[in-house]
Amino acid sequence: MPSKFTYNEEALENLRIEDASILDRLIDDESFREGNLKKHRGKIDKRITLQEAVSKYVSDGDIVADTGFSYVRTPMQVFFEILRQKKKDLQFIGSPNTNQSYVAWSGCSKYSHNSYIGAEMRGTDRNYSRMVKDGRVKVLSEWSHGSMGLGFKAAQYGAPHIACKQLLGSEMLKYNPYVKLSRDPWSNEPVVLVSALHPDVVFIHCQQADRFGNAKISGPAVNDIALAYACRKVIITCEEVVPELLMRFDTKDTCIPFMIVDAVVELPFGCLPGCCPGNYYWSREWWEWLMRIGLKSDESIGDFLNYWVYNTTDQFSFIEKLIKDLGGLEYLHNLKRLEKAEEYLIEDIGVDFSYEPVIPITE
Amino acid sequence: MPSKFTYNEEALENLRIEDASILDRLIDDESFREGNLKKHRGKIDKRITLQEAVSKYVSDGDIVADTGFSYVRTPMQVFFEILRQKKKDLQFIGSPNTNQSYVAWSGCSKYSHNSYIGAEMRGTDRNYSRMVKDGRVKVLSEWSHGSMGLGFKAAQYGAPHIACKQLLGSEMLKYNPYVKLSRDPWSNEPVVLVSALHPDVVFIHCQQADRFGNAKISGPAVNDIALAYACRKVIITCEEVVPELLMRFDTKDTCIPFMIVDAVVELPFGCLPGCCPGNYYWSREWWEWLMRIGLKSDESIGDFLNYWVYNTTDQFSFIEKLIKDLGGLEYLHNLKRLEKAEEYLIEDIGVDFSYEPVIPITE
Amino acid sequence: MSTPANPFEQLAYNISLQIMDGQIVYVGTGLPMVGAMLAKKTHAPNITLVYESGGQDPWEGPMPWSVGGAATFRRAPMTMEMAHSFAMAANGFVDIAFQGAAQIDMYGNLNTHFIGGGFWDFRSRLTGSGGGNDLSSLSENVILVGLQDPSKFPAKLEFLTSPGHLTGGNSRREAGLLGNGPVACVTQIGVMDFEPETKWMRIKGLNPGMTPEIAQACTGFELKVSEQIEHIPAPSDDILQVLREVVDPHGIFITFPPRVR
Amino acid sequence: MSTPANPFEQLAYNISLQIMDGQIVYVGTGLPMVGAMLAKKTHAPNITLVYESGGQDPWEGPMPWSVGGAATFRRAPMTMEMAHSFAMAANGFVDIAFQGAAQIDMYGNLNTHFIGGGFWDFRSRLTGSGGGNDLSSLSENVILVGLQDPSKFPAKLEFLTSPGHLTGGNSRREAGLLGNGPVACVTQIGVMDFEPETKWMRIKGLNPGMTPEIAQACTGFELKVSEQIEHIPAPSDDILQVLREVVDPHGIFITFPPRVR
Repeated sequence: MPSKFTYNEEALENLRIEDASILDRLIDDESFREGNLKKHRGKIDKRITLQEAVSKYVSDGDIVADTGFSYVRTPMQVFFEILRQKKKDLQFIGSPNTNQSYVAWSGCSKYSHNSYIGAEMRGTDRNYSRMVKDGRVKVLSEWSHGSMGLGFKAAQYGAPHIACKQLLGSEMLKYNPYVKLSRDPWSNEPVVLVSALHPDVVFIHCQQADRFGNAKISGPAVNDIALAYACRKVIITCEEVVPELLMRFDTKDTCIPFMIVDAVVELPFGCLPGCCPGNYYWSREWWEWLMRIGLKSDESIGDFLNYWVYNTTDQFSFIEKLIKDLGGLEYLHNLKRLEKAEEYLIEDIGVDFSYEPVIPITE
Repeated sequence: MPSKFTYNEEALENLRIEDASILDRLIDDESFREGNLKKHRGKIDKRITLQEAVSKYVSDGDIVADTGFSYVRTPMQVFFEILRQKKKDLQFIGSPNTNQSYVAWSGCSKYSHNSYIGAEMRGTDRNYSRMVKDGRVKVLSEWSHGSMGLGFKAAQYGAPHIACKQLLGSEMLKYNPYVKLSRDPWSNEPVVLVSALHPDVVFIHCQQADRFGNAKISGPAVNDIALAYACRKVIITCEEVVPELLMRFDTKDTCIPFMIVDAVVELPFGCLPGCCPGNYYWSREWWEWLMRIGLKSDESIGDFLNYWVYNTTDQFSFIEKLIKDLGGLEYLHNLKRLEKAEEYLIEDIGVDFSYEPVIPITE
Repeated sequence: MSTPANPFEQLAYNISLQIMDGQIVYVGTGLPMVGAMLAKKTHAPNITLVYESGGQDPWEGPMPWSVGGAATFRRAPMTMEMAHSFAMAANGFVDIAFQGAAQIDMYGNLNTHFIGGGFWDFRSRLTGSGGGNDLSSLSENVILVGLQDPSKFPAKLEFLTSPGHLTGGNSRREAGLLGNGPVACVTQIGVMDFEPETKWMRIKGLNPGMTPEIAQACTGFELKVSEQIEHIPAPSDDILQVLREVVDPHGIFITFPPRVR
Repeated sequence: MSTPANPFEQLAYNISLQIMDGQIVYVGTGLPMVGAMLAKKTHAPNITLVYESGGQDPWEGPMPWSVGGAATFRRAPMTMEMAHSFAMAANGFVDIAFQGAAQIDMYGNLNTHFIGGGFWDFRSRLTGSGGGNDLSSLSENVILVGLQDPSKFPAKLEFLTSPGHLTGGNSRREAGLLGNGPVACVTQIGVMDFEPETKWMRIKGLNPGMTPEIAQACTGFELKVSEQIEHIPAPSDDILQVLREVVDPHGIFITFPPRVR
């Protein structure tokens, strides 16, 4: 299929992209605008279930944006549902893009717009490394957080592209068809142009939303405000759905307006096993299991996902498994206490943050 | 003086700009960054008086940004003080740029980066029209609101320039050295590049700020968040200075961080005779006097400014004059009631918004 | 029975008829505001109003006197920064935007910069673009609004501030502009649209008492004429009542001749 | 008397010494966080900490375990979106940023993409840039942090993720990058800086017990040597106490050998 746009030939060659049309949709401003014009603009009740949302809005081949920050306000239960519904050929993009690793292993995602995969000091993602090496994940573009963030921002601001001073001198320039070395027309200084980016679908977890889609994000928004405006299909998942009147009488943290939102999913605990600011801490034990055992081999990640994803049906059945061996409801309650204490929403003196690994060090 | 940058020759010719170096500072990213590096980063008490702020931070020849929206959260008392201190050769920029008119008449401002001058349905600004025609104000660039706003946004995002789809096909392209017709490198579609813009000095009126400069804007921010990051010298004027701890325990509407702020001026009623969301309504009578009598002729604007600006010393002496003939303290209190009722912060049933002109129609 | 509609009231009514329910409507100051509020109070209750200063979707209350005033953000769930507010038009979230101008030409191009001369020598310098160019360039549909007379509808603009169909035909699209450009021009005479091929202005419907000859006499260029000219009705008593008692009870915008504001 | 500093503690201490009071400090995960917290608790109480996820200027509390975690935005007056947070570096509001990498070359260029082969055939794919390239490109001063060994300090990077001084001399400036680039490299051996002209890495100071020969043996390229090598002291008991009891009381980052986290 001929591609609609002109890409840097060197990047296409380095990335071994033969059919460049696979790149088009991410930067197609025109079809993005057309899609937006077709969105329902009225105040309608947009609530559906997570199962319905994933089924209806995630199509095979879609470019899916990772949101939050690795495991901070990231709707991990959405990714689990994508796995359960066995979506195919998804492209993943995000800064960070941490959750693509297990989604890719499951066979749902094959392409990566890569900025950062990993869980900070929790070590390299051996699963992702294996999958890229085996060709099970194909990298379509290499990014820095800031340049990708500007691509989303350009989209939010209706700007076809934006100039920046990052990526200069980096080899990523040769591995990214969406950026281009250029010069500022006034200063003649080198700049890198970044195209506006339009992922197909994004799930953004918010603490509160109303049934029309007006939504509040507390804590760092990271790229999520930009993504809400940049993406073609926007689904808000939220801890709670509040009355529209609340949104009108308490405007704190409201940053997403209803007209850009396609669906609202009430999804309490939707970020577990990650954390949700104001609500609950991450499950450190789960991440330890993932990084130390799960990612080790193809077999271990399979077992891990079977246990935690394919043999659960929703966030509640996941939580029941999680707390069974970790202390029951008190564990769940403690997640709330830890998060609130660290944010200083509750008294933190006397709250114990210590954590002991549950898996003995054997390596 | 040779200019540092390359400008569109046609625009320079059309605008009759012989010495293009006068254009440089607005887009000089490098000196902007250098200035920022020299700003004090510590938490220091930045409070000074309005007189001190204007004296210290507004230098002759500076590019001054108009803020708020014409007369909504616009620190008009700051402009009055600029008049009293007889600053010279200021360039004015803003979307809108309404307040340049009387500032220019006073002899303080000679150059205009023009997007909109006027007070909406209150009619054409005859004073500004006269001054441009007489050459007392020289237009250096012609803008639309949105394209200028993107210039400020590009600056906020550290982007040397940004592409947009406005200005295409408009004659403004030939009257603006800071924009440039180009093509998107991916789609080959026509775009207009807008340079990042860095005015020299901006006064932003906030409802609350702490003594370090963390500040809250409620109601529409218009361009003021972008301007706070885009401008070289940033002075926050505010209705009240609140404890730092309040900023930490109530983050609603906080959008300006202390490190970018040079000074904080506690300036209650700083927007009068304009309005301040959450605080007070505009004085419709004053604006009627300005538009119907003040702007008529050079003589009348002189009389008007003598009365309202040169013969007042600060916002309080201005208010005393204003309320003397309009109903005293009850008038002032009613401005508060009208604003809060229109925002529905207080019960609006029973609040009378009607207004009768104070000047008989004789034209 | 109510007093018949004055020209401003007819204009407000015609404006309101341009708006369909469910649309996102970008409103400027003056009569477009009145028309949009009238639409919301009559046939289009589910429209969302957005303003250039960033106010959007306000809770019902007094009519905005200014596009930055409190009624534009009254208990709104959120407001937008200005650059972002226009970006919503670029991204396809403004269905219909209203625009006035000192001069409108046959292709719906607008001048709001100056009249009576050139850039250096004019009779009157006007406001400049404001958000006008942005709306013209980016919105899906633009509705022009004005009082029609030959000087305000000239064959040649003194300055092209905001693009309509530029030089007609496909020129708007070729220039890289977004949206459909001007789709209608609403005046005290009636409603004009633009020929699909040439994009030249033509009479589509006439207000009560108006004729093609009057329309042409009020225009500085040749008006094309639709095959079937609609006869626009006067607003009904019910609608006039809403307009006069609910939308603009103090007659700020609909008093004729205009009062000082 | 306290137990002597382990290598991680010495490293954290050396990092802390890079920070001057009043600076805006961009912190990533791990030891730089520990060093910055130590600086704040000792000689640099008035620094402002900023994080890539947008947290900034948090109220004191537990040490952040993640650059997105609650301690980075705990009772902060405001947070920033990610694109905006990096823009603060571009605009001159990040005085000092810390960076680690899998590979660091003599010009302070960094590789965080892969090791042991090429883009298609490697031993291990790493995280990618994350915010690393942004900080390297935009911050005023960059401090490199790592455990020095020849494979991590090779003569040639397998991939250039984040720019240091590129090919030395004036090449960084000519490429259009901002700021001074890397000004120091802090390791378990000591502190290196870069020759003013060539921008080649050189030994500036050595930790207790270290020699230029050890430094060279731990490096895959020739290290230049300053005329006057400083002897970096071990952290005092007071500082070790702050480090162990206040900054990282659970030894999350300063336990040696490292514990699982």
